[in-house]
Amino acid sequence: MDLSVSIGRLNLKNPVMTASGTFGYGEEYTDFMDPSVLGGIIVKGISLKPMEGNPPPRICETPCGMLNAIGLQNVGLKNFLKEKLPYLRKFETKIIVNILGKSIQEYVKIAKALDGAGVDGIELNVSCPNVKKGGITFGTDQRSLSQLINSVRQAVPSATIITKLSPNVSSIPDFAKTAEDAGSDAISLINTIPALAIDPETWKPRLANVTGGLSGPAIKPIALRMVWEAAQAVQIPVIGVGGILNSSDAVEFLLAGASAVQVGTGNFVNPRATSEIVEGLSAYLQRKNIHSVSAIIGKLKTP
Amino acid sequence: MDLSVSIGRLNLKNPVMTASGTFGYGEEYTDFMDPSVLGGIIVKGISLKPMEGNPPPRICETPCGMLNAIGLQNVGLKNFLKEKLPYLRKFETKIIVNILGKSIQEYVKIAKALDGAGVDGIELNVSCPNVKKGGITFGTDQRSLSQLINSVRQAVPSATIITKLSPNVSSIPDFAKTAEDAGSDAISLINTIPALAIDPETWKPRLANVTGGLSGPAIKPIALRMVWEAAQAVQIPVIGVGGILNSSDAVEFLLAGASAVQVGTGNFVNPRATSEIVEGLSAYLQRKNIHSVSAIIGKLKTP
Amino acid sequence: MHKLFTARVIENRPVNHKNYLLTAQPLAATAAPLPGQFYMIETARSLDPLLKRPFSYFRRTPDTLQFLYALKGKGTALMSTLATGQEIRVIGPLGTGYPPPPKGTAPLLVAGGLGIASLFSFAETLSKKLCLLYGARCRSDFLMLDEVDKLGCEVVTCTDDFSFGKGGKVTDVVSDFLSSSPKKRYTLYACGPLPMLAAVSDTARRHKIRGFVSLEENMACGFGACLGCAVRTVRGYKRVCKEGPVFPIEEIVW
Amino acid sequence: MHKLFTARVIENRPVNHKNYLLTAQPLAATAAPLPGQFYMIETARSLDPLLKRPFSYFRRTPDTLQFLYALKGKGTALMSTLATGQEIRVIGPLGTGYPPPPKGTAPLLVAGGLGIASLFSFAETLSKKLCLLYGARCRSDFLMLDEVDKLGCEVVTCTDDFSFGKGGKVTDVVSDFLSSSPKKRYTLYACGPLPMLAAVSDTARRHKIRGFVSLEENMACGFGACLGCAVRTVRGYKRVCKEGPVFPIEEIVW
Ligand SMILES: Cc1cc2nc3c(=O)[nH]c(=O)nc-3n(C[C@H](O)[C@H](O)[C@H](O)COP(=O)(O)OP(=O)(O)OC[C@H]3O[C@@H](n4cnc5c(N)ncnc54)[C@H](O)[C@@H]3O)c2cc1C
Ligand SMILES: Cc1cc2nc3c(=O)[nH]c(=O)nc-3n(C[C@H](O)[C@H](O)[C@H](O)COP(=O)(O)OP(=O)(O)OC[C@H]3O[C@@H](n4cnc5c(N)ncnc54)[C@H](O)[C@@H]3O)c2cc1C
Ligand SMILES: Cc1cc2nc3c(=O)[nH]c(=O)nc-3n(C[C@H](O)[C@H](O)[C@H](O)COP(=O)(O)O)c2cc1C
Ligand SMILES: Cc1cc2nc3c(=O)[nH]c(=O)nc-3n(C[C@H](O)[C@H](O)[C@H](O)COP(=O)(O)O)c2cc1C
Ligand code: FES
Ligand code: FES
Repeated sequence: MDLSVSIGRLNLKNPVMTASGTFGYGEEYTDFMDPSVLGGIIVKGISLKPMEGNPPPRICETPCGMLNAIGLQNVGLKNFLKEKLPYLRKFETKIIVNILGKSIQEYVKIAKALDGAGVDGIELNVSCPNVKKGGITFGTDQRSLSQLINSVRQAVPSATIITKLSPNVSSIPDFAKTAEDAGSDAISLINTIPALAIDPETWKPRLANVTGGLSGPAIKPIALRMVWEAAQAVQIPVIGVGGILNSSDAVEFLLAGASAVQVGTGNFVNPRATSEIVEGLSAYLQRKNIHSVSAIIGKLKTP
Repeated sequence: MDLSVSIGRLNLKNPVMTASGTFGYGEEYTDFMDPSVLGGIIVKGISLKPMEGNPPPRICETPCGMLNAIGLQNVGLKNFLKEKLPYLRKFETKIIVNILGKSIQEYVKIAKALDGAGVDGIELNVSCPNVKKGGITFGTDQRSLSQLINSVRQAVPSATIITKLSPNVSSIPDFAKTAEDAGSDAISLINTIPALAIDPETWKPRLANVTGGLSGPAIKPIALRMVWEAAQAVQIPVIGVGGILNSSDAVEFLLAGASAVQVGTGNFVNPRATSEIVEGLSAYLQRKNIHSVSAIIGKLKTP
Repeated sequence: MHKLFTARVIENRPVNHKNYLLTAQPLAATAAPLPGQFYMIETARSLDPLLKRPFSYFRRTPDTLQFLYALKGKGTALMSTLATGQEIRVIGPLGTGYPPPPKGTAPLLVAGGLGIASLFSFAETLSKKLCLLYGARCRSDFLMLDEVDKLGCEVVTCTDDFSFGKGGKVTDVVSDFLSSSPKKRYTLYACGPLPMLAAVSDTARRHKIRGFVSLEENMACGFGACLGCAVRTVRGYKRVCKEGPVFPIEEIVW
Repeated sequence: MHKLFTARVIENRPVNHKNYLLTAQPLAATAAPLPGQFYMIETARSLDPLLKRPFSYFRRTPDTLQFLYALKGKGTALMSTLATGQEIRVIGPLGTGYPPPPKGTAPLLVAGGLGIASLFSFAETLSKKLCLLYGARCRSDFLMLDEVDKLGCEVVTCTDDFSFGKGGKVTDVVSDFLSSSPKKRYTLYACGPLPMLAAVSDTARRHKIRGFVSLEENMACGFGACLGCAVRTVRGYKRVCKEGPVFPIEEIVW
């Protein structure tokens, strides 16, 4: 059974990764599974300086989903390189670091440092406000997005760059193409969808930050549609994220055209989800008498 | 207890309406409730000519939601006026007709005929492709949207026009303002979100149309965020739609700034949902010792 | 009469490896169903599954309704955990029933597997002059055979794998049956998997007899409001839940 | 040891109008919990509720775990319908437990209402020299009083509405208690509603005694991965599920 897939120059032993922000820096899951069985680990978004995050409550549950407004809490680049990366390196899997910044310069600095430290890939979280452009997020403005990717591409020419697309746009194919044209090796989608929940008793929002990002099974059909649209628009690999809980969900994304998948909220529901998905994919292919996972990528049968 | 609210010149006895496409033409619900208890009925989208709709399967369930690709099946303007409207008129509630067209001319024709027939309001479904503009939907292009509303406004100067916004945009406030500036009396949101579900066994999409619109509780947090954003951007009334099942959901939308709500998928889950929401709202206000529903509209307490 | 009602679970037990029989007691007066009609049943008090599921009623006693159901997906899996005493919300009876056979014709009922769930109550209402052809994949797939025997009518069973009754597909058995009794005029009533219904309809056409089939389609509401359960007929799309689930064979575009 | 395990429901019964006691038997070897630790419990086999819910363990027997829980929202409502024999997935034990009292101090446990769920097992492990102040809104809100009596330690009960034990809030009772026994040095352990914890912490500070509080916050994972359960401490945000739920009083920024 060949589960391996390629994301740019990166070879993953299987298409199952963890989604940024849902797998800590790897430490928390060793009570449940061996992270070395994964195709890759996408690390929580790293910024130049440590960020303390939002006040609580930071999360709440919604129908078949959850909202989060963690506020990008992270240890910052320096601590990550010193304290977290050496630990992550012990797992036999690819380490991809999700990064974020308020300006192109910040992204470039982080990317260079990480590339120098030898991480396997960099995922650009572009749902952050671009302070230079009056706060519009990189992810919803094609020009800013293109400039950002271009600059990072030039700064780390040989790194594997994955651009994580925002779902908050009218036309995913346009943004997918923008990422491809600007030199991204792959795109991943979707990030969480901005959302709101209110307590009808107290009249207050359920999150201190008022709005938060919706994730989980509730958004799976939206993510799947966007992955399908994106995969038709670009040649570079597409990584599917959004509501994946089990191998059957993962198969849906592969059929829609994803070369790999990321599991986010699913890790909270079942901390063994990712390793069960690796096993489940293998069993699925065996049952279908298919010898390589790449044989099902994009094979959705449309009329 | 005063449950009445105003939508433009239209006075609703309470803020609870049915969402277009989920209440038939009223006939199907009389086994369960009395439609006269409602603030309003929004009729299934009407086009100039009858439309036969999409091949089956047209619907499927997803986590806490459902996809539909009915394909705008409807009896057409003429049959609606002759066969359906007289029946609807028997209920003591406002009748608002959701309309759709492939060109501005089509919308204008339908709006004029309906206005002439004395319906209480017109809701513009702008999620349809504008054939003149190469198929881009009116709802995701501010210029087309503005022209459409302007033209309908001029054609039926005294009609109550509600523009139903598409959720498929980066910035809901921009589209809300466009609708206000172009002369819409109110906006309603959200329509369904484009989505996809795949059968991992057959490799086929679960709907014959491949993609469909996601509705139900899964999308409630997204709808609520958009309603909140829209309500802050415009002066005209906002009507909240998306995942409302009960009065507590309705209160969330009112607090977020909606002057009224529409119930869609909730009618399928519980065909008495709308009338129970009317009762539930009344009980809620009584319990909170509030005498008028308008006193809670937009009262979300943000930090 | 209330079409939306609460019912209390009286019994919910497996009848074989993948089928259950649910007996529920409506807690309010409800309309009497006609054979072939169905109910929308809440399978769990949760938003997932969100929608009720459609089930033909298997049998009605003075104060209960019985449903025979197969474990298919998440709705029926949760349904199988309903415990005695639990309350569920139900909508029904819905749709059209099987029309009585026209004068001068004998009813020929053709059930494929779980199709018996919908045809059983129809058989109960007919005089014993009917004939029931009941096919299943294998011996263990037959449901409620004891009850079927008690109907007292002519019953022909058959299995795809020759493990019980006649060997062969029920569609072939129908064909043989009609060929071997050419004098008698029949009205056919069929319920079962779609390919079986298509084949049986074809046989009926060839033998120039009238007939009715009970169809299934994904349903959101079950009472005609969503237009989700469309089936293509010679007169355009019709709603399985409202104009159906029972349709004249000649109306369906296969 | 497996922190993710399946447990079988042995018993699930109401203990009063809005609280239940769940007894579950882990089906695999699991780590022994420390008093103050908690478990994440799957309340239903459904995607709604999606996330497991955090519960302190009330008591551990050689082969079962007991949880005392209140009906709050949809998760606990579904949990209350779990039937004997059903299997649920559980994660735990999680978080930090109550640290033992430093030498030379006597443990003073302060439980507000359901706070007893987390303090009971701690009381069990302490020598009988402890004192437990147990407050509730009214007489019928006390939980497991029989079991508490069996602890054999000094127990002071009080009710807000003067219907049982001392009259008045447990926070006032703590204050009185400390004022009336100024010679003895105590270490305070408190679990209960947030306002109670804040008030008790204040009292502890005023009496210059050390203490620990068990906090609650919305949780997605329960094991440190989501950063969702942040609580503000003097050293920045900490995770209730990992660095807590038991925190030294002086660390918390109220
Ligand atoms: C008129 C009618 C009568 C029926 N009578 C019976 C009966 O007596 N006994 C019985 O066992 N089954 C019957 N069925 C089929 C039954 O409704 C499905 O097996 C059931 O809905 C499956 O639900 P699930 O959640 O277990 O499966 P899932 O596959 O998880 O269901 C997913 C979705 O598909 C829909 N769906 C799946 N299969 C069907 C289907 N065949 N028809 C309609 N919707 C479907 C469900 O409603 C749901 O929205 C009938 C169907 C119809 C339309
Ligand atoms: C460490 C810890 C130990 C606990 N021990 C117990 C116990 O022994 N007995 C008991 O009855 N309760 C305990 N609770 C509280 C219990 O977790 C909540 O009452 C429960 O999660 C409510 O779930 P629900 O679905 O019924 O309520 P809902 O209000 O429907 O829950 C909605 C959401 O809010 C979250 N939530 C609501 N209240 C709380 C809360 N207080 N803490 C964390 N998340 C919450 C839920 O996880 C869920 O995501 C504990 C909480 C924590 C953090
Ligand atoms: C608690 C939490 C924290 C997250 N943090 C990040 C982050 O730091 N960077 C990022 O790009 N995405 C972040 N995400 C988004 C996820 O990586 C993922 O795109 C999203 O949750 C959808 O996938 P899911 O439905 O499987 O969770 C976070 C999601 C959650 C739930
Ligand atoms: C079966 C179905 C048919 C619909 N038809 C229409 C329609 O004709 N016109 C329209 O504007 N919206 C239509 N909608 C969208 C609903 O009016 C509503 O905006 C959407 O479903 C979100 O609300 P809900 O979550 O309460 O269902 C339809 C929705 C469903 C589920
Ligand atoms: S199921 Fe809704 S119209 Fe038939
Ligand atoms: S609940 Fe996830 S970190 Fe605490």
